[in-house]
Amino acid sequence: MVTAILGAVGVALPVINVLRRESGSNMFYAAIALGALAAAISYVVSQVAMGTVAASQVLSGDVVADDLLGAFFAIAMLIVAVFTTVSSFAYMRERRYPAVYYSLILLSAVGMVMVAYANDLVVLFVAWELMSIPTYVLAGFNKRDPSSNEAAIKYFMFGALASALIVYAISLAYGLTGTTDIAGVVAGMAALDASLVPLALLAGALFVAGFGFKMGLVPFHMWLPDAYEGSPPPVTALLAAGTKKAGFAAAVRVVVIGMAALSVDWALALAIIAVMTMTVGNVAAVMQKSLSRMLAYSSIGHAGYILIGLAVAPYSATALPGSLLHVLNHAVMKGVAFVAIVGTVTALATAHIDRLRGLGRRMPITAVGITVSLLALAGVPPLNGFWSKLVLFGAAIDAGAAAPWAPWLAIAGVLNSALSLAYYGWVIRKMYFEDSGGERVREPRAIIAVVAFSVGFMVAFGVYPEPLIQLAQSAAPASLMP
Amino acid sequence: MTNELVDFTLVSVALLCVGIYGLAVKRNALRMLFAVEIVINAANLNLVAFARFVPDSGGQTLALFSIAVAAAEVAVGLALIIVAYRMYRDIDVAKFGTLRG
Amino acid sequence: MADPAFLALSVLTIVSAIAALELRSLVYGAIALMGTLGGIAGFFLLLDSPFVAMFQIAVYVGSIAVLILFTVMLVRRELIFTKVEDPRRRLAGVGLMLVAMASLGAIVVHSGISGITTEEPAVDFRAIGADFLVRYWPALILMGLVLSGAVTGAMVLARREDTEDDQRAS
Amino acid sequence: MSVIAPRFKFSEFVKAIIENAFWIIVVTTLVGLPLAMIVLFYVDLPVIDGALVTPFLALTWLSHPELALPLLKSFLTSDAFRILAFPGFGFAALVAAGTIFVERKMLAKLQLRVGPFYCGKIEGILQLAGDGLKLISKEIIIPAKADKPLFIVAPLLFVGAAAAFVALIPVAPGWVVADVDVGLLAVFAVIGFFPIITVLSAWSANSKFPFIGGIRALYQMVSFEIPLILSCLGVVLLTGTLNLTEIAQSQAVIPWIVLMPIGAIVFFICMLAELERIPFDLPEAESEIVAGWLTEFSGMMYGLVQLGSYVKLYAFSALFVVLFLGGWSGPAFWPPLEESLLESGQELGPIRLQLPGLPLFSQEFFSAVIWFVLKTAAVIFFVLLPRGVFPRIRIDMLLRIGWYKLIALAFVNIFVALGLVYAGVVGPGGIF
Repeated sequence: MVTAILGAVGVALPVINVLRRESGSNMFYAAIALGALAAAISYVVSQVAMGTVAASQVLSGDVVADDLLGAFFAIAMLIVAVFTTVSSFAYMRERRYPAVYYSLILLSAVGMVMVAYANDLVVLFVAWELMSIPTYVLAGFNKRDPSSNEAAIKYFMFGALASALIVYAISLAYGLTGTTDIAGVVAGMAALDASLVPLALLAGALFVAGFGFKMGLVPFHMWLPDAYEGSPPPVTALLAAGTKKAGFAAAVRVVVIGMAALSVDWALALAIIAVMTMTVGNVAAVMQKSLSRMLAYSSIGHAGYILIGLAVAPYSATALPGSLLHVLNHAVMKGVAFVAIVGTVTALATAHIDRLRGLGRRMPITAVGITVSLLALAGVPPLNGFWSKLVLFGAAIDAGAAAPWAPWLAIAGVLNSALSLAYYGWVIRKMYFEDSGGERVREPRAIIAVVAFSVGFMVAFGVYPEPLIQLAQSAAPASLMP
Repeated sequence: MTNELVDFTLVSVALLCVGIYGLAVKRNALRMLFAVEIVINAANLNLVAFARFVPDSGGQTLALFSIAVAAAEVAVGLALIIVAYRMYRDIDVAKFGTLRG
Repeated sequence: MADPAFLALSVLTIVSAIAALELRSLVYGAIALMGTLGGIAGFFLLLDSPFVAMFQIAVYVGSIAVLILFTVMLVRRELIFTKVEDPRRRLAGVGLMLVAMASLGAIVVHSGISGITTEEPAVDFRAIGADFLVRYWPALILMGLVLSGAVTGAMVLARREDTEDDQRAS
Repeated sequence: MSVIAPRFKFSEFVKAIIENAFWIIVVTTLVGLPLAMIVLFYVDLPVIDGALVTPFLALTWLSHPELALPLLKSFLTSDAFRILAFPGFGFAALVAAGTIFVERKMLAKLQLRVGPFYCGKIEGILQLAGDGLKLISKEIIIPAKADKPLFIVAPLLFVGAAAAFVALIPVAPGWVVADVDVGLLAVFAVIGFFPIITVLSAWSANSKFPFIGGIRALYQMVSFEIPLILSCLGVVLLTGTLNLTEIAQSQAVIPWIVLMPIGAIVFFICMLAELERIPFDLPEAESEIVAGWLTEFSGMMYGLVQLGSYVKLYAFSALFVVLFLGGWSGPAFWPPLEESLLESGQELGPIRLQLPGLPLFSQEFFSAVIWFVLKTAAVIFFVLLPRGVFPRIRIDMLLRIGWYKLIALAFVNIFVALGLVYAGVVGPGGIF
């Protein structure tokens, strides 16, 4: 249903463009795209609210599972897509081919949503490509900007390699179990002959590598800062908050659930990757001069936090809900941060931290948006980021009974959060306590809307997080417990 | 069928390694694209080989999808490379250096 | 034991894959890549999957190779023949490749899949069609979206902005 | 007395002949025969009439008509014959040669000229042989900056691809070189090679006109391949198979052109574009870019490319016949001959006319081939006709036709086919 709405509109937009025989009219296409996204999101939310969605059908035999896990990710990613579209109101004003731009955003959104819903490796792969290929184009959409093009080429090369590795991994999994159905793969992996286990491990490693490229896990993260910095900022929001989360959706379905059947120490491997990821991300973020590059590294760091949940998933019931919660929260937080960067780029043509001095006076609403999102990212108590981190670290400590290494994850996470608070605080200090003496700038209305919504979201769920935690708990598949 | 499954898998593994070598060493954008194609083909070979020995049609279906996806990917990649070539008059990735940090 | 056709094909495929990466001229590299793709199609024929084999040739040779050649030929002639790379990096790459090949090959050979042969009849390609329409129809729709997105995106990217304004004016 | 040509001496002439004969005898006995023996050792010789046929036995049999017939028969059913002669390349090349001559003569008549006139006295029917001899004897010139290996190989590849295309076309029931289950897909795979060969040869010549022509050919062929494939899908939908023989056999009642005229028209137009025929001959537009991608070819290389393109023309026309015109189906030409006529021959007064070993081919076969050739000739005629009538169109018009109109029409055709299937007109329980 969601696919139908978004896909039809996504294909229709360029056709309308050709039929209307004109360029410009950015608002027109943006409005159509926004309408489609709004319809899709309201459909998903109403389904969830009415309770017609099954709890978690990870192990069902259907090709596409209509379950809460998918719906949860779908909501997160559709919110991001809405952010991107709205912030593009301002960004695309003077640029060309708006119809294609919005149609690619819609197509990518379809891909992300279907990655979340996919319950079969074939559908997963095709949806993954549908999510990736439009974003390669979007990243290079500024054809006259060398950095946009460079970002796109880097992103494309690593993305193409990632999808090739995923096909290879799928081929191994298929060969070992004789089916592409995820449930069948899980069953097959559990009943694997001992001599085949090395191949199964190879498949798992390739899956982790393939998804890891998209998620920005540490050995596979080198493209990420360049791509995030070079791409047009609304697209960066989509990349950081959207496709990255889709990577986690795929990882939850395939790696965690599928490989849970392999009774080996994959969890420890994931934990090591998690610690490396968050440390590298946060340490590198300290040294950045550009706000978007800093946020890129910080999102590497957050990928590490989310990975904690995946790593301890077999040992703790709250681990996966924690991951899901942090996925949703991080989508909103990072989304609004990048949208605020869109604001500074359109108004001040920079995202450089030194040039943001006095932003609190020049663009007060944008500055509030950045501040609140940064605080939430750092996990300061009354905001939503605090709760998801709390759940995650709690799960890690909780898992200590079964896995002695798990509490160290929580400690690493807390240390990293403290580090991140330091450099976030530095940005906030630049914005509010230093003065550049510039005049107040008019802020784009679309960005004000996004900031208002998401600040509301972060504060509201920071004060009263129960519904979200409930939703995450019901969305997480429960069949995973040993 | 006189051939064993493991023969096909070995060829596929060899192609995978060649492709990854190409991606790691080459700095020419087109050659990196070649390398990606080689990796995808290695995976397709694996899929069809497994599908033949199971036997089942799922692997062939996925191979067909993957071939079509590769076509789409190459179209986008070549378009990006053409844009880069217009900008730098070069196709060497090492020379596209504007992002550092 | 493998038959001669298999051996010939595997030599062709792997050698031309290496040639595609190593030949000095990009045009010959592209031709060698076509050799690899054709070799893979030959493997598909050996595996009794003529449908996939023909699809592979039609798509890869008919569209991908054409696109690649077209791009190669757009590039300046000197660039086609220049090949810059760091020799140390390359040496490391070759070493890494050999190590990876050896270790992965060892894993494959020592795992349980060695020695499997099959006498069962191959799957009819009509089963693939049924698969497409009955089981994987969502993937088919998504595939359509992928292709349309890739085509529109690639067209927007590859369009030349400096000349099209003039054309529109005239 | 010229200095260049020395004076003819009869004794020298005889000496030369004897010397040559001496060396031929020596080389054959010492090298040729042992080599032949070694080769024969590895060749599986056929068994005919209970006798192992070695080349020597075959030579002796050939001098005796009664024994030669079974030999001939077994040769006619061999793979070599199929590939080289009848449904394969030889037949196609013959048709292609005929096409070239008919084209020149017909165009001349259309435009009130005489066309080839002198060669062979009667309406210039030996013109083609003359041209062939000329092309063979000419020097092959390779441009100094050309990429030599590619430049030399390209014409061969072109002919090879055309021959592979011919090999997939069934001419009569069971008479096809390669009877593959996915025949139509294989045809598309082969068609995909032509633009690549064209653009490679164009690039390798390292000259401007060939390159422009090659790029034009690339655009044209690639963009018309899509409607070409789509227009065939209707037939595939109705017949439910990709095997060309089965497709042809499915039209015993009614050819698909009656049910799907749109598809046939789209296919025909795409065929013209793929073959680079006027009005779509932009790749070799002689008034703009000399001869397009053929500019730098000379001598027999040019001849090979021409041969390849006319063989391709035959193959496309034959494919049209197979897909839309019912292949070889048609009423039999004459009633079947009596068995006794074949077995015991015909008494003609004092003598009895009889050939042993008949029949070589069945009656149905002859009927099928004649129908097939007639239909193909008709299609070829319609392919040739526009050259005398239409002007050449511009490249942007060509691409617009391909991308906007033909693809849309091809989809219309697919929906027509789907409608026919769902309405129950075709398929199990339907009328046809």
